[in-house]
Amino acid sequence: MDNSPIFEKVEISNKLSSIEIAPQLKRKKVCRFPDLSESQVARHYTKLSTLNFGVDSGMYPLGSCTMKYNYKILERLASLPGFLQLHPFQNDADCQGILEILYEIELYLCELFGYSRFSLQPSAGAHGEHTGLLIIRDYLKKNNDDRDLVLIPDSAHGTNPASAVMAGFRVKKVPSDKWGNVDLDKLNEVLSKEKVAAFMLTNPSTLGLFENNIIKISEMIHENGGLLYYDGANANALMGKIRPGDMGFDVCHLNLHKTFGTPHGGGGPGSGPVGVVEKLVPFLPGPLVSKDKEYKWQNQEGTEIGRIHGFHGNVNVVIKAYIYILLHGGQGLKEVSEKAVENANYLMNKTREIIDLPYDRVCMHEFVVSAEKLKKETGISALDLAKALIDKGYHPPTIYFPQIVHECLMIEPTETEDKESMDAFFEAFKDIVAQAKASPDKVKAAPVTRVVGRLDEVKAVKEPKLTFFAK
Amino acid sequence: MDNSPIFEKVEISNKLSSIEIAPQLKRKKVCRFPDLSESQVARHYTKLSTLNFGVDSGMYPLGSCTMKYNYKILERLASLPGFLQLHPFQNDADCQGILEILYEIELYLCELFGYSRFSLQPSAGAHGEHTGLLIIRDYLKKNNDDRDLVLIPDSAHGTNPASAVMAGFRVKKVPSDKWGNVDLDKLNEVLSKEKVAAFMLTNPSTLGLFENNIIKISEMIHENGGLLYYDGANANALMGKIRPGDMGFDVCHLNLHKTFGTPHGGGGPGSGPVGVVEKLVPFLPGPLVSKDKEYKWQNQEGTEIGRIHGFHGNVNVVIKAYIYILLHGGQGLKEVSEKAVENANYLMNKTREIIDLPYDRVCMHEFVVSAEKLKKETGISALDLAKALIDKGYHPPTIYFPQIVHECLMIEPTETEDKESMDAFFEAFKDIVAQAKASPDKVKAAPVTRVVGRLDEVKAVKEPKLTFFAK
Amino acid sequence: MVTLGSLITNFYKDLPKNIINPELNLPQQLSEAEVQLKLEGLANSNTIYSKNLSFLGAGVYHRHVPAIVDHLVSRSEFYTAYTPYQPEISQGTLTAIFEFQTYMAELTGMDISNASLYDGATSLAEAVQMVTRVADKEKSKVIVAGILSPNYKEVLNTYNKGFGNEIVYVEELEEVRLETDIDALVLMYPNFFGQVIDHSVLIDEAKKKGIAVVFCVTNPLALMLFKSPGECGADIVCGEAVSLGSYPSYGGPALGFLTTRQDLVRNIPGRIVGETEDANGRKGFVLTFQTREQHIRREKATSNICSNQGLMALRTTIYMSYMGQTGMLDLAEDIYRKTEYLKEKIAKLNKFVVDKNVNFQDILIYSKDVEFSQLNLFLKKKNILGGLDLCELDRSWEGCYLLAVNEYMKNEDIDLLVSSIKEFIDG
Amino acid sequence: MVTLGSLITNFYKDLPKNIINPELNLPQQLSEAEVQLKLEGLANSNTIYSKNLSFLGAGVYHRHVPAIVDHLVSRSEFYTAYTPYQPEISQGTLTAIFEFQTYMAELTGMDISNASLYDGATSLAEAVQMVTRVADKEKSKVIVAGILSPNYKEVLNTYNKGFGNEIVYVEELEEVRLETDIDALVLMYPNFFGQVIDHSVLIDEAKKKGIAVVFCVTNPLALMLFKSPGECGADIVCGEAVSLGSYPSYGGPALGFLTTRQDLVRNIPGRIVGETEDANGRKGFVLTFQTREQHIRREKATSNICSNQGLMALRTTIYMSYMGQTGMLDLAEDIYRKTEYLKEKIAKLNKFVVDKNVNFQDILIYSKDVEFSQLNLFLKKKNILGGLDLCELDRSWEGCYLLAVNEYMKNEDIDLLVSSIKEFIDG
Ligand SMILES: Cc1ncc(COP(=O)(O)O)c(C=O)c1O
Ligand SMILES: Cc1ncc(COP(=O)(O)O)c(C=O)c1O
Repeated sequence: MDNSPIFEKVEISNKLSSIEIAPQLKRKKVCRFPDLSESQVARHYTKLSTLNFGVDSGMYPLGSCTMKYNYKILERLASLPGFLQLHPFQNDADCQGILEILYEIELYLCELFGYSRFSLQPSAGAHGEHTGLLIIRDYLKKNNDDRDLVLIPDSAHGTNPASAVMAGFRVKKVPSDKWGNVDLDKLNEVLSKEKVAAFMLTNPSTLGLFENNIIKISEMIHENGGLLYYDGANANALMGKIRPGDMGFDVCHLNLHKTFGTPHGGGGPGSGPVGVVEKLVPFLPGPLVSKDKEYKWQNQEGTEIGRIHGFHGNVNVVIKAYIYILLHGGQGLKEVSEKAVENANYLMNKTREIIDLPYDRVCMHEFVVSAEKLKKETGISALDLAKALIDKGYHPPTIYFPQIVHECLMIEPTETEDKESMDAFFEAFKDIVAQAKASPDKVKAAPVTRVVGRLDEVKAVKEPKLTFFAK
Repeated sequence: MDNSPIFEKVEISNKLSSIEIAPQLKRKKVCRFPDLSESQVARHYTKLSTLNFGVDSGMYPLGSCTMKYNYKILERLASLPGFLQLHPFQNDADCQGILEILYEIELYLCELFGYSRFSLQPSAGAHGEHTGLLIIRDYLKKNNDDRDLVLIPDSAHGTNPASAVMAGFRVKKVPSDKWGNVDLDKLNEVLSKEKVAAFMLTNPSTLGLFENNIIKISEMIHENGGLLYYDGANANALMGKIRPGDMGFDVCHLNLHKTFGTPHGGGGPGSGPVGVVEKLVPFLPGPLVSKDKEYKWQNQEGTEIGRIHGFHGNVNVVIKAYIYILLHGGQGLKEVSEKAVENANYLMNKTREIIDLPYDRVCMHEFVVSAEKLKKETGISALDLAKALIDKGYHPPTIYFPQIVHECLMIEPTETEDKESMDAFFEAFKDIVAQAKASPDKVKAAPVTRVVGRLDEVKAVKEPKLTFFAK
Repeated sequence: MVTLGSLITNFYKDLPKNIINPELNLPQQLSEAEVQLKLEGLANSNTIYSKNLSFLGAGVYHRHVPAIVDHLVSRSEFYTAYTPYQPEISQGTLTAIFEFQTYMAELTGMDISNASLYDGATSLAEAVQMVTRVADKEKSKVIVAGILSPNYKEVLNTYNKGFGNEIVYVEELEEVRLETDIDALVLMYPNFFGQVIDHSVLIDEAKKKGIAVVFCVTNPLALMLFKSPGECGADIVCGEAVSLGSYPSYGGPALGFLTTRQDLVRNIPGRIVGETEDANGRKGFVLTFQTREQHIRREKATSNICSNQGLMALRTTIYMSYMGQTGMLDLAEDIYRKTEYLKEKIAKLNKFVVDKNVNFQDILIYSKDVEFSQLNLFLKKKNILGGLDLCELDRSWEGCYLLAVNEYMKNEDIDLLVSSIKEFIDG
Repeated sequence: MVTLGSLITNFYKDLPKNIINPELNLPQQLSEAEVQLKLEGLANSNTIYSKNLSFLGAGVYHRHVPAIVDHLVSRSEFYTAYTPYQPEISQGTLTAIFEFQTYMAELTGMDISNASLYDGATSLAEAVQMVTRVADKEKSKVIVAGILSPNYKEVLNTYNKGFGNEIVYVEELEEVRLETDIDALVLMYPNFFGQVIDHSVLIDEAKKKGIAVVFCVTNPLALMLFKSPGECGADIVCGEAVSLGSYPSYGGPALGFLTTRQDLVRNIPGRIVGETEDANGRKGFVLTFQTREQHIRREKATSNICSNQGLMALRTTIYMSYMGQTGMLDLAEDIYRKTEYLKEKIAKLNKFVVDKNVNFQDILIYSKDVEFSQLNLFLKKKNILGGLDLCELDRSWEGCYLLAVNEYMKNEDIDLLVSSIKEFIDG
């Protein structure tokens, strides 16, 4: 099989080191690693790569993931030896180039999103949330404020509640109204009853909708004495258009690996910088880069929450985002967002012809549709549609998220898709919906074009086999 | 279609430059180039790449082409900016690193093949032949010798006669005997009748066989006053085992893109250095690298045939060959050859069970089999077998070359193939031979797994369409 | 060409009018050629030393990254893909992670592994919180024993602000007291000073008292030679694998890992890949035990991990496959020999005390007379990247200096370092 | 790991005993890490200048290579494949070459193109021999008019040793006499001095006399702005395309090309790809007109070309697709403007005469007072790569100096060059 693990390829040898080491320190258990030629390794992983699908393979409209094209120049330049070979314990004098980049991108992010300072340490969006909430935690603590509840909308990403708990908060959901906005009455209710530390909001929401009442919400939270947190994983719609800082968000994290075109790596590395308004700056994890005659790392004065990463975060990803910004410029970034929104609306307005659109509004960078009715009629679920799209040569949209829309498919074309490819995607989708009605069994059988068909996830848990040698 | 040319993708724009240029100099014909996004370009060529097959895709036993694994470190290091960015008109002081490499690899090649000096200018094997024969031409001319005939064995590669003619020689074939060796009687005959300038020999021959009478042949040619030319495209069997210089070859070209593991690039760039014995050194195309306190380019004293390349040949390929030599060392290169020969014999001894082996001898780096009998019995030709192997996931062997073996398949596994992959290849081959007997129509229909089936080559000539816009 | 036509639309009509389209002070767009020049300039403003003269280690090593690793991860099917949510179209990534889990489990001598964590420091923090889950407590009490990186300690403390466990740091192993209320004992192996210490007595005691044993490994190559954490009795192993196939890269992206016993699988933070099959019995790989995870379990998840360090895990997987058992053993032995060689040479210098412990790659040196920051400046003039002046990280480590060897070094390079140090101290 | 087990066999029993297994003085095997260190050292022994301060051109330019080009050609399916003999398994390469042929035909304004030749110099030699075939003669008589690279001239002469054509070089265009026995007129466009010359009078005369017109183009970017060879009436166009997507790379690998009229297809040297279809009517691409080639026609082939410069052709194809018509036009205009700017600035200097012709990228400068080799050393101290001291190539070009601009340069960079030259001549 093409997806056989490399351990199947050859006999495992049984060698142990013959070097002289005190017996009580010496390893006795053999590492069952295969001994292969470079050619064998090349063929194995080249083959594996062909079982994958990347943004260069075709349209990848995975909602909330912003699978935009990754400019190759990012890879080339971030891989210069002057960046890759730098040791994190080298002194600042040796690191002026990289420090300049970190300094400058922080300025750019502050300007673009409306914050006083950013920490670049968090390694991903969730890590940024965690950091941001710890900042809020310490800020409240410093002010002897015992607020301990974090509110999240019912459409929130799973990392939000998980991060809040990791930062020591309790969590409570706030429902959305029928327009996908936060239900202000419900918000009022909980604010009046609970000690709300912060409200974590994604705007545009994970429904791809702009929160109409954001200014009102901001006032409500702040009047209540809490803080507003911006989950900036969905910032691709708003660059240069509106700034979370201006909307009233006190803390914000970004996903550079989404909005700033750095590749997702099959699951990271990402980068999730956290920006804060002035009053929260002292709590940012140190050190931060400052510029005098030279660039240097500067620790804050004992108020910071402390490091959230062993060194300075996923620096190489940050370099790529820096390049992305230079490649576009301020005006170009704005055009990115406008085009992302235009594309999403274009595709939404086609797609609604064939499947239900639960929120009939202009969308931002993405939109959700629902297969609920289709499923009732034909038995074909969002999952079935997703699998059938694979056979048409597409990566499926995100499915079953956000959880408040039943049989949800969340579609995000991004700005780097062109009209032809969106049209082709729509035609494929249309074919599948037609087939769902004509011969649903065929759709249920999908995918049939890949190395495996649908995999038994229950068996994976019931009879766990998590390493090759597990019996 | 996945193999649609990029010109189909989008509307071609009609722009001309608006810059001020004198009208009689100004271009008026529009270049019909598409304007695409980087993402579109990435997807197009990524898709095209998947319609290809490289040595990392699987076994590639293309005889006479030495499709060995290409170590990735060659690409990394030859692509250092210090090599890629160097301008060929920079003065020698700026180029000491590259000159050292060119100087050293020349020494290594001289040692390994038994020559006084090498020119690294020729860009490929055929280019090397051309160069070598021009050297012979000028050498004879200098000696007022009017020999004008080049002999080649009937098994010779097509470039040999073509190069000989380009160098101003006439060409005559010498037949092989039933062992695949040069027919000495016939050789004698032609030597006594004709003014033979040189005999071009490939040894091991393109049959994969070592020329048993090489010492004798060398004596015959030299006694007759001619020169012996070594087509070193097949040197992978003999590194460190025996040297063409020691066998009596006066001139030799190598294919670095075969023996020295540099990639073939889908048809170049290659590199075909030419080595010569002492008396021919003055005729090598200049300049050559010399070493004093510094390395420098040095022209010969007016005797050289003159440049054969605009600069110094395919230098970047030469760098890769240099790295290949360092990675193996002298002993390692010898082991490469031994393993290449061992592999070819292993596969030959299996393959003869299922198809005719016209020369029943130990082979060198490759061997030929014949489908003549199979074709008589089943109608299945060498071509059919080749196409059927494609459907089994292999690149086919070379077919219909050398021309002296009917329905010939020429198989060269190289040293980087392992036993398992050769066994699997053999099993696939065996299946096909069985199928040829059981249901030949299926074999005739192959390949069915690729983007296109067998293509109509006659139509390609009769209704030529050589560019996208040709009507 | 990065060109996107601008457009006029009313898609943004819901945005508050007073703050829409702010004037921003951002750079002008540059062409790819301009960006290339600029970044080359910035890269050149960093000082890079020849790798055979780079003696800085302390958890991040100048280890050779085989070209095949860079080549394979640069295939866009790998590096531009998302987390493998749709398994049928992601078997490349999933199979590779399954291999990664196998490699890490084998190397650490444990049953199972997750798919990666952000880095070594956060893996330690996650491991400590995993102890709390395993102990089924609100908060646990943990002893962190031995020498650990101050950065790791700081990250552990930051994370712990939200967790509220009781963490006791005991630098001197002799001073560790395993009271009955302790839930876990965390050990460094090799520790931040490169010391490989036999913890068997402490571990025996912990085992007897039902205290979980956590190993933190920041130089996993050492495990090729030294008793694996599994053999030592570890319940959880966390650490850093950046030096197996990735670059120092100024500290990130790195590669946190976590391995453990099969029965603790539901307590693991982060992604896990498992084998299963399709309806036709074809084997395949999926993300599994997802009910631990944030997107399903939300506030009850074992961690908030979503994107992890997938590509780094792929790098390590390819690295291990390329190295093989033989290559890994040879490399570990080579490093060990060079460690010994450097120790021997330094021991002959006046004014220096060399560590008496067994060391691997990192070597602790003590001198009360040498200004290490000055020494490093002196070495820089000779194009040598000196070691780590430990007192810059922790004042209590005054007089301590940490040097590391690597595979690029020949004995001559080490001799050059030692003679340069001698030249410095001789004035 | 490059390890191949040694073995003892009798496979070599046919080899002459007295010369088998010679003792050879060859280097020891190095590990990949060792090779990396060594090659990095060698690469660093070459002097590389910042691209915006590299004023050397003369047929090879510091032109930006977009990252996408390197990325795509590094896919092993492309760069490790052989010449596409088996079309069904090589549609990637074949489609790309078909595109290459289209791009080159469009750019030069001709009907058809081959799949590449070794380099510009050999393409010129092949073009001249093609004239002999077209004229259906044993040997032809050819005038090569105008300024050409001495290296090209030398290669043409070397090739011609075997061909025996009569080649007359006429540097001054006014001195060209088109006698009736002439078979072809070869023109340089732009020529070696970067001059774009209107050859229409000469060409009209040649056409009238039935003399074939060959254009040699070493900076094909110029054709975006200037009349294409096809518009000028060329029958054959040869030249060098290394600067469209490839690196200077010390002169090789480069990329020779040849385009011509449809009716001359059977006289073309080298590979050609054509479109056709399979039995099901699916379009596909094959190597075609193979009866011209050595593997079929042997001694009667149009050329001995077998391996050509396939990967360079792929690079150019991707480059052109990335640039598009807009990108190519913008770049050509940018280069033209910078050429004008540099000419203007140099013209203001004392002691210098600047070319009065239209120039593209390369600029000829004349001074009888300046030692250009000294000037270049002076510029090197300022990290500027100066131009070409032409008398080093041809003594008759004493006092001539060739500078080239490139897209990395800003006006400030050009100003810096000019002020540095001024500083040098002012002493
Ligand atoms: C809205 C939202 N928030 C947070 C995250 C978490 O980001 P990361 O995967 O980088 O941790 C995601 C990622 O999918 C997201 O879509
Ligand atoms: C025996 C032989 N000679 C010469 C050549 C020509 O080499 P190249 O393609 O590099 O011109 C080849 C290539 O196939 C060959 O096999």
